[in-house]
This record gives sequence, structure tokens and C-alpha cells, in this order.
Amino acid sequence: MDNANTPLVEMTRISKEFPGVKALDGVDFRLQRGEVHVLFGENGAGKSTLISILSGLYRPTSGSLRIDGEEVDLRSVHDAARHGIGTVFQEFSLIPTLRVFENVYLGRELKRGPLTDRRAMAEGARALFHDLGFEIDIRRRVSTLSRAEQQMVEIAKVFLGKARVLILDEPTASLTEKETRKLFAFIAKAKADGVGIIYISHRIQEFREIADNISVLRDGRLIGTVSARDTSEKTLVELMTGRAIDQIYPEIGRQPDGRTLMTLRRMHGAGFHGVDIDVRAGEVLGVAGLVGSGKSRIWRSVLGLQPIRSGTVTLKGRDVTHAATRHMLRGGVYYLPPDRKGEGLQLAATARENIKLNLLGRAEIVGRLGIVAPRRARALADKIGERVGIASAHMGRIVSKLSGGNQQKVLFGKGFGEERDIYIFDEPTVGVDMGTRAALYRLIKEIAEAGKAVVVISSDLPEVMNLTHRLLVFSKGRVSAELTGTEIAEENVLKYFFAETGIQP
Amino acid sequence: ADWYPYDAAKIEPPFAADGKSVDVTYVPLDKASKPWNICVSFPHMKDAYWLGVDYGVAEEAKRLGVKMNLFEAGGYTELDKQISQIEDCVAAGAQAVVIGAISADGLNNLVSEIHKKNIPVIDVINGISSPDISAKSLVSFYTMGSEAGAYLAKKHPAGSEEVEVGWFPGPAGAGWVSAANQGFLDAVKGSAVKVLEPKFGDTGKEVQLKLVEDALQANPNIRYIAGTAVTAEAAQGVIRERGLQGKVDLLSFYMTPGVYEGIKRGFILASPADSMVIQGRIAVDQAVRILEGKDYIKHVGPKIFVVDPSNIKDVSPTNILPPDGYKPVFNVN
Amino acid sequence: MTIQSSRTEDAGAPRTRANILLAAIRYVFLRVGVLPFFLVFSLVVFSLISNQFLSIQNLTNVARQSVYLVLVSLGQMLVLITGGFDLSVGTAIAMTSVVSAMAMVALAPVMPDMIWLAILLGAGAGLGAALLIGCLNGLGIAQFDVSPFIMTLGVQSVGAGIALFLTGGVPISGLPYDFGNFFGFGRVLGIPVPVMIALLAIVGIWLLMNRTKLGSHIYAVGGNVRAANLSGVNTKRVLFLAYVLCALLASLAGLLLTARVESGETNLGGTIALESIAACVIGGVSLRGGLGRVENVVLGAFFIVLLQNGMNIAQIGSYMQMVLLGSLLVLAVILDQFRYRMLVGDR
Amino acid sequence: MTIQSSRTEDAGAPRTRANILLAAIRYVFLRVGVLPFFLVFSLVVFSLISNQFLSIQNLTNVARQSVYLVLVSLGQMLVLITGGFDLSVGTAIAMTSVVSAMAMVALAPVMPDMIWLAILLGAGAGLGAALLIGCLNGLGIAQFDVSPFIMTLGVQSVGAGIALFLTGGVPISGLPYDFGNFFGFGRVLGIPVPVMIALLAIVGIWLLMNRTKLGSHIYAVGGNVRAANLSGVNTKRVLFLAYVLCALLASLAGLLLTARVESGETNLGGTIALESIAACVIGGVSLRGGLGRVENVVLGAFFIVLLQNGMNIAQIGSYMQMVLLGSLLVLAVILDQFRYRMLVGDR
Ligand SMILES: Nc1ncnc2c1ncn2[C@@H]1O[C@H](COP(=O)(O)OP(=O)(O)OP(=O)(O)O)[C@@H](O)[C@H]1O
Ligand SMILES: Nc1ncnc2c1ncn2[C@@H]1O[C@H](COP(=O)(O)OP(=O)(O)OP(=O)(O)O)[C@@H](O)[C@H]1O
Ligand SMILES: [Mg+2]
Ligand SMILES: [Mg+2]
Repeated sequence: MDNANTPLVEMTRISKEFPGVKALDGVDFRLQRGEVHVLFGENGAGKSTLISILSGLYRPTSGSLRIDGEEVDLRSVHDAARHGIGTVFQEFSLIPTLRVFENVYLGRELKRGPLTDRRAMAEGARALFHDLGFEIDIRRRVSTLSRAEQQMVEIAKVFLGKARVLILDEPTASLTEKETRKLFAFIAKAKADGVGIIYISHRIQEFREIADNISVLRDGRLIGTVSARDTSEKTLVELMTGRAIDQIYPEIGRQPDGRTLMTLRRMHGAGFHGVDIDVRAGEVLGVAGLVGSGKSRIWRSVLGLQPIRSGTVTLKGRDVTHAATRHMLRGGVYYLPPDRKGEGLQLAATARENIKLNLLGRAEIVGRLGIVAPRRARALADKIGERVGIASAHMGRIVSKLSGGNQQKVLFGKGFGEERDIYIFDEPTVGVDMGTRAALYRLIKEIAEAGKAVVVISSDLPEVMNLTHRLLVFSKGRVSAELTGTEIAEENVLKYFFAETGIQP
Repeated sequence: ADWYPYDAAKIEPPFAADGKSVDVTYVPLDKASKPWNICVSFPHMKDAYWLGVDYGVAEEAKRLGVKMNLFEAGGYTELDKQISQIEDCVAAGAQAVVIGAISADGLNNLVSEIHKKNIPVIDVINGISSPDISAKSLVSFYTMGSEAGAYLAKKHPAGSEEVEVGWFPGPAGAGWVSAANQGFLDAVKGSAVKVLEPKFGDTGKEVQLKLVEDALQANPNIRYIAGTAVTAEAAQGVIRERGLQGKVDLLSFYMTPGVYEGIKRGFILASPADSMVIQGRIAVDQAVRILEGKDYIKHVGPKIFVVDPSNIKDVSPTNILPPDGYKPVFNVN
Repeated sequence: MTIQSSRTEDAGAPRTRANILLAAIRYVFLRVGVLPFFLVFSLVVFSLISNQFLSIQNLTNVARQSVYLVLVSLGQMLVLITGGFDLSVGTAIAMTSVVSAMAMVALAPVMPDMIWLAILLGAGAGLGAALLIGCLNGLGIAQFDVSPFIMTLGVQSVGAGIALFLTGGVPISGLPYDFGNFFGFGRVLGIPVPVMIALLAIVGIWLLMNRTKLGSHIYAVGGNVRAANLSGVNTKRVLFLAYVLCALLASLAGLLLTARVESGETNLGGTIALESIAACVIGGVSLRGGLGRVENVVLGAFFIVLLQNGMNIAQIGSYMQMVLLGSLLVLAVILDQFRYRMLVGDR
Repeated sequence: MTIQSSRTEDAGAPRTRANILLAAIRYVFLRVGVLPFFLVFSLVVFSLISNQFLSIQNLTNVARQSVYLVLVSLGQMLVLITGGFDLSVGTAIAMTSVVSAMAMVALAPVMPDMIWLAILLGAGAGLGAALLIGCLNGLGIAQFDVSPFIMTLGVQSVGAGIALFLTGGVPISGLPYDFGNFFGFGRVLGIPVPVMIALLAIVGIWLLMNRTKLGSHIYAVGGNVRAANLSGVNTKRVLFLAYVLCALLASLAGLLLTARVESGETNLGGTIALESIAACVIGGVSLRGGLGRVENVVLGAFFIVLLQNGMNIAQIGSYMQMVLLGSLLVLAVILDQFRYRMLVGDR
């Protein structure tokens, strides 16, 4: 306290390696009291990893960490909390089975004597939500809340603790304008109290409003720290990507009048309301939208992964509205899930085995009695591995030990196991570095130009804008715009992200 | 065909550990004066032995015209369940309780509680150490073991050629097992019978089968295999497989249908019979006598005799075994 | 999902009496689970079958018998809520019984004037043995991340072996009379001491789960262990403590049982692990962890004892009892499955 | 983490002989698990203790004794790989034994000239009873999403009740001689028939798991059920079939055991559920599902029987055996945990 120039947080030469990925590489980072410091960078740049280290979730492979000038070794989130660090994680940290106020006070329960004081906690939570302007019944179970409401609880949680350092990892991802305003007011107040704030967001337009400084990360390295006032959005984006866009994104030829392979009509379900979509052969259809906009869930319901309340799905003229996942797959649809560890891969199996699993529908591999021809299966799997660019040495490795990029290639390879007509890629390049991305984009180009239908769902805006022929923008469970050709431009897309439901320009 | 009069032995003085055995002839009552409610509790009903006791208890209740109501705890680890079951049946209005105890000491409390309510408790088969027991209908497993040992000792008296015996007394630690073990070892002392290290093990057929195989493996000179009924039953196949018929003989120290059949077919040499059916019958008779204030023998058990091919034709199987195809009877009304 | 769609139905239909009844049943089912229905059903059936059943005497009987299962189930509940289970509670009981009895028998002659001290020390020794079991379980599961199934199974086998080894399978008798007289049969204010102690334990665990930090953390760890970790909960410590508490509660039951049978026995608690899990599940504790209420677990344990008592009194053969109990268990879980889906929503 | 750091060490240090040995141990451990180490260790210890142990005759003895556990473990492996487990295999064995024996005893007098037909029909009846058990388990677990623990526990209780009800606990004797003579004690080409059948089953299951679609799907469902679903696997059907196959393999073991003991018994297979799980775990099957190899499971089952045989021959008391087996199990799982982390990486 006596030396006002000591940074509140000082991270020096921080590196972090995960098996196969170097997530951070010698990053320096400082945060002053009363500063709002934005971390900016593309997916997988290492933002979350950096703040996870500061939050005690991960320990750095190397580097040092000082808080208030004092060197600390944070061994757990609990540890970090004791040093006054409060974090809203990108991945929610709420207990679904507990009530809102229990979640808010989890880990720092109020006590009277030896017992916890539930009434005081309920009161405290109510007052806090009132101050924040979030309208949520604090007695509800978190499992019954919507994603936006859960986000609010998450935010409330960190404002409750008297934190000296506030870390907010994409807090506004699923908030409405109104709640975002309230949040910003609160951030301003905390800032005035001398709290240091680390803010992560992909919404450049927010930075001008709240940020003092912006640190840009790319591929795990710190590219630079700039002042928010003097830096244009264009410069930021250049810093972020670091290369000319056209080097990464291939030009994909479009079939002029592709057959309509799949149609969705008046689709209703959890997270989407009244959606009509046509999927055409030889075309890349992009789907963009904020988190929770329904852009993923509409396709998941088509695939039979979540229920469809009403509406029809037609696949090549057949009604497949409530078909089971495997029937959709057999009907020629491939779905690449966004969560490759949770839903995509057999983590304990080799890359080859993962690809082989999708070959079992082929008659030349599996005989009539269900007997697999092992050599043929292996040869075919290796051929597919080659096609998607997996080094042959990697084919026999346990897939969880491959890098994220290679894992994603395996996931692409699974799609080539059988003849498909429609490829649905949900976040096809999540956590994948630039080089691999270019390779994956070339695969998408091959597929589309071979006359298949491709759907790319992505929260990576440049990706959907540059790859797709036709772009659907989702907002609050509805298609707020369908853009083609030159209409696909950043400001246009952003506008429809926040567009109130269904208003057409 | 009535079962009585039956050769029995009473212990004088009753309940004394060093009591003397006196031969008597047991004759039960003809009929009960009214349909008393008698509750019976067994450790389990998973083998033919307890089924035999069940048969005796149920038949005697029918013959005397009393109500019987039986519980089994499900195994020798279920002492707490046995206690609950006995409490339940007392609550349901039992006027006398017959117990085949899981633990010799663990039920003492309960017994004295029941005793205070003026409900007689009869100890059947296993033995209870409480002084509040009204009567005992049981034989000692020490005697069973010693009968089996004596049978061998007689065949191979001191001075004759030494013979090796593999000995499989049952699960280590169970009260009846240590008693039988002691009896067997005492009885062969001083004879030409050499008993190998006892092999304890659960009385499941797989377990005993393995034990027998391993023993034959380790000691190729074995002449006899003696042990639980399950051991003898399980060993028959092994003996046949290894072509050891006539070279290795089998003995059990208690009787089951399988052993009986084995003796009849010549696969098993001999087994003492404790007439568990009769023990059950006597326990019910004792209960009724106590309830009706009649004379009764406080501590009695059927006389033990060895069954072998020489006498098997004369033995009435319904006294020492449950009949073929008998299904457990839990209630007699 | 399910909730929402049926909610709309409810709103649409006219509020007839049947609808209200159905809504009430739905509400109770969602809040408490299947137990109240099972309980009411069996009370009705048994009291129709036998008029002994509803007598005061029989019900106090059931209350006293259920003490042991209630205590063990409370412990089991703690670990079930964390998302695990404990198969070694039976061993904890046997160990406690054997060790405390041996200690008392050894100490009583040494300190004949301070018999209560001997009893206390003996009880302490028994609790200590169970503590060891709990620590082993906790260590393996929290620290080495061994599956609770294998860990507690292994400890169960080891513990049973040791208990048998200590006694040779022979009951240890000759405990101080005061021990059995007070903890087994004594009464305080007209209430049997075991029932008294169980009531205290219930209140204690209720407070623990509803009014303490540890309790909230146990729920949190079971609800979502990663989220709990992100909220600063020391998840390993919580897991460890849950297993330790579970062993101690089982040990308490073991002490009371020892006092009841007045001897140290290895053959106690053979099936209590499975019974206590069943009691919890019937009491609405989710095997996925995170959900479960003390009062319902107590009711669940009480229900199982009541059911066995009722079946005994109704003279249902024990084979039939096995069939009925097994089916009931599966039925309860299937219904609980539906309930869970309704509560948490089908993702 | 652990791997990487040790790898760098390996690379940095000079390749001494000790290093090569360590690397070899590491490699075997990662590929096969702890079993080879346990096996070598116990072989050495027991052959030092007793010179009977390593005789050909004793080893064939062990081979024959292990047949039953091997068969059940193969079935258990199937369900463990799907990520569940089956506690009802013991009941499947008892049911098979009782039902097939009853059927044979009933049929043999009816068709005295076609005794083999009676045997066949009896065996069919036994397999049918087990099939029912398997279907029940599969239905509850695959369709109603009941936890395998509760489902198989419930079915176990129900099945045991029914088996006891059918027999009253009395062995059913009077089976056709040919049945016992052939399936229990017969030899074909000098090899005992049970060993022969077990070998056939091993080959069959090996083919199933390594050369068929169903096998790949079983691995896939256990490895990641959501990913399997997205790869077009009918996950419910696969789960169902795994439980059915498990029951049938247990049933086969039950038939052979029945032939061996020449009577229908309800108390066969009392502890085999836990033993078979232990055999699988020691054989490197992960309780998280997805991992496990047929040959290692066979070795694991063989190892357990060998261990028991060795302990019997070495005259180790049965209490001590419990302690040793329990500790070994926990140790095996802790080591397996490390192996899993090394293979898959932390979380
Ligand atoms: N637990 C983990 N194990 C392995 N790799 C990981 C882990 N967490 C992150 N990574 C990898 O580290 C890199 C950086 O990820 P990080 O989550 O920090 O990115 P980010 O900048 O927060 O991205 P986003 O904008 O998508 O949130 C990515 O390549 C990611 O795949
Ligand atoms: N309001 C919500 N309620 C429940 N789950 C949600 C909600 N919003 C998003 N999710 C889930 O959170 C996960 C993350 O969503 P993601 O980041 O992919 O955004 P998204 O693609 O816009 O999601 P979605 O299309 O599902 O709204 C998805 O699995 C989604 O199902
Ligand atoms: Mg991030
Ligand atoms: Mg998405």
C-alpha cells in the first residue's frame, strides 16, 4: 500500500504447457489498482489459460506471479480467493443442484457462531441482486435457470466477495443490453474503489466504454499492450490475427444451383423458436450468433441430440423429424460436435481406432455376420488419416495425447468414413492454431466443391464470414438475417447479433 | 409312522459345561391343549441341514396342533437381523420362542428380556450361553466330531499302519466348527490315524472342492478325506475323476441328504447322524410342555449314531433328514 | 423439458378435483420422492393384514430396531451426496464391536472403580478403529482417485479379515454390565437410550447438512465437483471428511449394537451396506450425487425396517421378502430417475 | 505431466542398463497394467515357499479351477468395458444351476433313451433362466437408465429369492451321470472338458471384441457414450447385449459348475461377482469403461485362482487371505489410476 506504484498483479514470463499444446509462452502481464485491463485475442490464444493461472486453477509451467509486490504460489482457487482474486470463469462454476443464494455464497458462507446463517445469506444475496439490477429469485435452483440467468448469478458471485482483483471471462456473452449496462456501471464503481479488473471479451465495441489498457495475445504469446483510448478497432484486429486474412481462408467455389438436401420448417425447441432453413448441395452455409443464440441447438435437435417440440425436418425428401441420431447419420449427415473431448472422441483409444469406428457401416469392411476385416479397415483408416493430414506416426497414438489440432483432424477424418451428403461442422476449429486451421479450411473447400452440402456453425466471426456463401445470423433463437455475397460484412453481421427478434433490414 | 419313542441323551445337571450324559427315551406329548403360538428363528435356510430342522419343527407343530411361525436371518453375519426378527415375532404375540442362534453370547440380552415377559426360550442346535434359557434341544458338535474320529480310530488302532487323513472342519471361527475340530482331533489321539493340518474354508461346494483338490495335490498319500458334509459331497467327483475310488475314502461329521445318498451308493464311507429333525421336534415339544406346565427334560438331544453301509438300511431317513423335495415351511396355523 | 410441457397441459385443462389431486401427488413426488407413497401404501396394507402391526408396542419396537440402520444410513447419505458410496460400513461396525469389546474386557479389571472410564476408553478404541477405516477410504478416494466401489470393497475385505483374525470368529463376552445396561437397554426420560442417541445424531447431521459450511460443500462437491473446485471448495478435503464421518456414524451404530448384544461380534452388519444404500435411495438420495435430505433418509431407513417388521408380522416367508425388497429397490430407482429428469431437466 | 517430465529425463540421462530396464517396465505397465508384475512376483514367492506349487499337476489343477472364474470374468469384462458392472452374476450361476438341474431331473426319467436330449434341454432351460436375468438387467440399465449398481443388486436379490424358493436351499441331486461325467470330469484329447470349453469361450470373446462390429461398439460405448452415439452406434442396444452376454457367460460357468458338483445348488457363486470384478480390474480393465483386453482379463482371473491356490498350499489362514486379496485389489486400482492418467492425461 505504501508504494502506490507496485502493480496489483504482476505476472512475469508465464508459460503453460498442456500435453501437446503450448498454451502460454513467456507472457508478461501487469494490472494496476483501479485499472480495467482487457485481454484480447482469438480463440485459443491463451486468455482463459492466463487468468486460470491467476485464479489458482492451473499452475504455470514456468514464470512467477506477484500480488501487491509479494511473490505468491497459488495452489487452488481457494488460495487465490484468499489473496483477493475473484473470477467469473468462462466455464460456469455453478452447482446445478443448489439454490441461487447458496451458489453465490459457496466457499464463503456467512456464519453465526459455528453455524451458517442462511437467512443472512438469503438477505445478502437478495440485496446484491437488487443492487446489480438482476431480477432473479434467489431461492430457485440453478438447474432451472436459463443460461443468461446463470451468467448473472456467476457475475453476482464475484461481486459479493470483497475482491481486490476481479476477473471476468466473457461475462456479457449471453447478457442482454440492459443487463450489460448494469454490469458496466458496477465495474465503474469497483474501479473507483481501487479494484483491478481483468476483462475478456470478443466484443470490440465494449472496450472503448470501459477499458483502460488492452493486451493482445496470439498463439500463447503477448503481442503487445496498448491504451484503449488511442487504438482503433482495425489495429486491434490486425494485432489479433497478425496476418492477412486471405492467406488462411481459401476461395471456395459454389455450385450455382445446388439441390436442396435438407429443409427445416417452423422448428421449435429449447433455445430456438420458429426456424426455417434450407441446406443446399455445393454450398457452404454459415451460422453465426452469440453464445446461447440457438445456433448450435437447432442442429443438435435435427441430429436427435435434444428434443424437437414442433416443426419438420426433411432429408432428401424424407421426413426425419424425430429420427434417432444413428438414423440421421445413416441418412448421410455428418455432425462434428463442438466439444471434441466430451462428445467427439474416444479419448483412451488411438487415432486409428477413432476413425475406424466410423468405418463399421461399410459393407467392404464389415461382413454379413458383423465380422470386421481388420487389415482392410486399417488400410482405409490410414488412407483417411493421410487425407486429413495426420502424420502416420500419430495414427497409432492415444488420441488424448495428440495436440488439439490433430484431434480436430481425427474428428474431420471420422466424417470421411462413409459416404455423406451433408456435413455439419459446429465450431470446426475450436482451440486449433492457425496452421491447422488453414488445413481444415482446405478440407472444407474440398468437401463443398465435391458437391456436398456444408454447414459451418461458429462463434469465430472471421471464419464464418470468409468461408461461407450464405450466412444465417441467429439472435435469441431466431434467424435474424440471411446474408449472401457482399452483405456478409462485419458491421452488418454484428448488427443482427443484437437485433431484436426477426426484424429484417 | 410316529417318530417316538426316540433314543436320546439328557445332560445332568442341565446346562452344565461338564454335565454327564444320561441315556433316556424321549416321548413327546400327544396333543397340545390349545393352539399355542410358537416362534422359531434360524440363522438361515440355505442348506439341507436347516431345512431338516425346519421339517422337524413344522411337522411337530402340526402333530401337536400348535401354530408355528419361522424366520431365517439370511446368514451367519446377520446377528442384528436375527434380533429384530425375534423381537418382531414377540411383538406379534409369540408365546414361546425357539432359537437356532447365530451367536452363543450375542442373544443373551434378548433372551433375558423375553424371559422377563414370561415367554420361554428354547435353544435348538447351536447353543446359547444365557442362564435364562428354559430348555435346550441339541447335541454337541464336539461329540459329532469325536464320533467321526472314533470311527476312524477304531479302524486303525494304535500299532497298525499309519494312515493320513485330510481334515476339512468348515469355516474357521464358527463355534460348531471349532467344537467338531476339537472332538475329531481328541478322538483320533493315540491311534494310527495321522491328521494333516486342518483346512478351514466356507461350506460352499466350490470352496471345498478347491480345498480338496489342493490337498490331494499337496499330499498324494492321503487315505481318508474327512470334513463337513459339503466336503464329502464335493469330493465324490474329484475322487472319481482321479480314479481314486477305493484308495481314498470320504467321511462327513454330520448328515445331509447328499451324504446319505453317497453312503447308500458307496461313495461315502460313513457319517454320524445328529437327527436334526428330531432336535427340531423335541424343541417344539419342550416349548409346549413348558407352556402347559408339564414335566420336561431341560437339556436333551437325540443319541448320535454313525451311519455306514452296514446299517443304512435300518435307519429311518425321515428322522435324520428332510424328505426329498421338501419345501421350507415358514408357517403352521 | 418434461416439466415445461406438462406444465402447459396443466394450465390448459380445467381445474377438476382429480387434476388437483394429481398436481398434489406430482408436487409431493418432486419434493420428497417416492417414499411417502411407499410408506402410506405399506402402512395401509400391513394394518389390514395384521392388527398387531399398528400397536404402540410394535411401533416403538420398530423405532428401536431402526436406530442402527438410521445411523448407518445417515453416514451413507453423506458419501452418496458426494457422488460415491461406502461398502465398508459393515466392516466398520464389526471392527468397532470387536475392538471396543476387547478394550473394555481388557480395561475393566484394571480399573474396577472407574468402570465408566473403561467403557469410555473402550468406546474410544472402537471409534478409533472405525476412524482408521474412514481415513483409509477417504485417502484412497480423495487423494488417489480410486473408484469408491473398489476402494471400500477392498477396505471391507481387509477389515473383515482383521476383525476375524482378532477374535478367531468367537464372540467376545464379559463386557461391563453398565455398558449394556445403559447403551443397550437404558432409558432416559422414558426414551430408550439408543433412540435418544439416534435422535441426537439426526439433529446433528441435519444441522451439519443444512447449517454448516461443510454441509454445503458436501452438496456442492456432489452437485458438480469441477464447479465446486472453481468456487474455492477444497474438494479433496470434503470428500475425505465425508468418508470419515460415514465410518464414525457406522461406528456409533456398532457401539450401540455391541451394547445391545453385550458382546463383541464379527458377525454384525453383513448386509447393512447394501441396506443403507437402499434406504438412502428410497429416501430420495440421488446416486449421481448432490441431492438428498436428512429427514427423508431417516424416513427411508425407518421405512425399510418397518417393511421388514410388517413382512415378519404378516408372516411373509423370507425368500419372498428378498424378492419384494429387490423389486422395490429397482422400482424406487426407476422412479427416482424420472424425478431427477423432471428436476434437472433433460439437458 | 508425469510422463513428460520423466520422458525428458530419459532423453537427458545416458542410456544405462538400469534406464533400459525402467523403460521396459514402464512400457509393459502402460500396455498391460500391473498384472505381469503381480504374476511374476507371486510365482517366485510361492515356488520358494513350496516346491509342490510349480508342478505341472498343480498348474493344470489351477487351470481347471480357474475355468469358472475366467468365464464369469469374461462376461464381467464386457459390462465393465461399457462402463457398468454386474453384481448379479452369482445369481445367474445359482439360477442356472437350479433350473437346469431341476429340468434334467424332471426330463431324464421321461426320456430314458435320449438322455443327451434331456441334458441338452436342461442346459437350455438353465441358459434361458440366465437370459431372463440378463434381459432384466439390460432393460433397466439401457432403457430406464438405472444405475448398474442398483439394477444388478436388485435383480440379484430377486433372483436369489426365487432360486431359494425353487429349492428350499436343498441341493438337487440325481442328475444324469453323463452330464457330470462329460462336462464336469470328461476329457477330450486329454484336455479336461471344462478347460476346453473355457478355451473356446476365450477365443470366441476375443474374436467378438477384436474382430466384430459389436465388439468395437462395446469399446466405443464405454469409452465415450456420447461420441459413440454421434458415430452412429445404437448405444442402448449395445448396453443391453453386453448385459445379456454377461449373464450367458455366467450361466455357462454355472452349467459347468453344476456338472462338476453334480447337483443343482443355490449357494454357488456367492462371492464370484466381486471376485470377477477384481479379476478384471487386476487384468487392467478400467472401471471408467472403454479399456480392457480379453487376454489380460483371462490372466487376471487365472492370477486370482493361482493366488488362492498358492496361499492354500502355503497354508495361509483364510483371514489373512481376505486381508491380502483386499489390499491387492486396492493396490491394483491405485496403480491402474496412475496408468490411466499416463495414458489419457489428467482430465
Ligand atoms: N486443460 C487443457 N488441456 C489441454 N489443452 C488446453 C487446456 N485448456 C486449454 N488448452 C489449450 O490451450 C490453448 C489456449 O486455450 P485458452 O482456453 O486459454 O484460449 P482462450 O484464449 O481463452 O480462447 P477462447 O477465446 O476460445 O476462450 C488452446 O489451444 C486450448 O486448446
Ligand atoms: N439458455 C441456455 N440454456 C441451456 N443451455 C444453454 C443455453 N444457452 C446455451 N446453452 C448450452 O451451452 C453450450 C454452449 O453454447 P455455445 O457456446 O455453443 O453457444 P451457441 O452455439 O450459441 O449455443 P446454442 O446454440 O446452444 O444456444 C451449448 O451446449 C448449449 O446447449
Ligand atoms: Mg477462453
Ligand atoms: Mg455452439
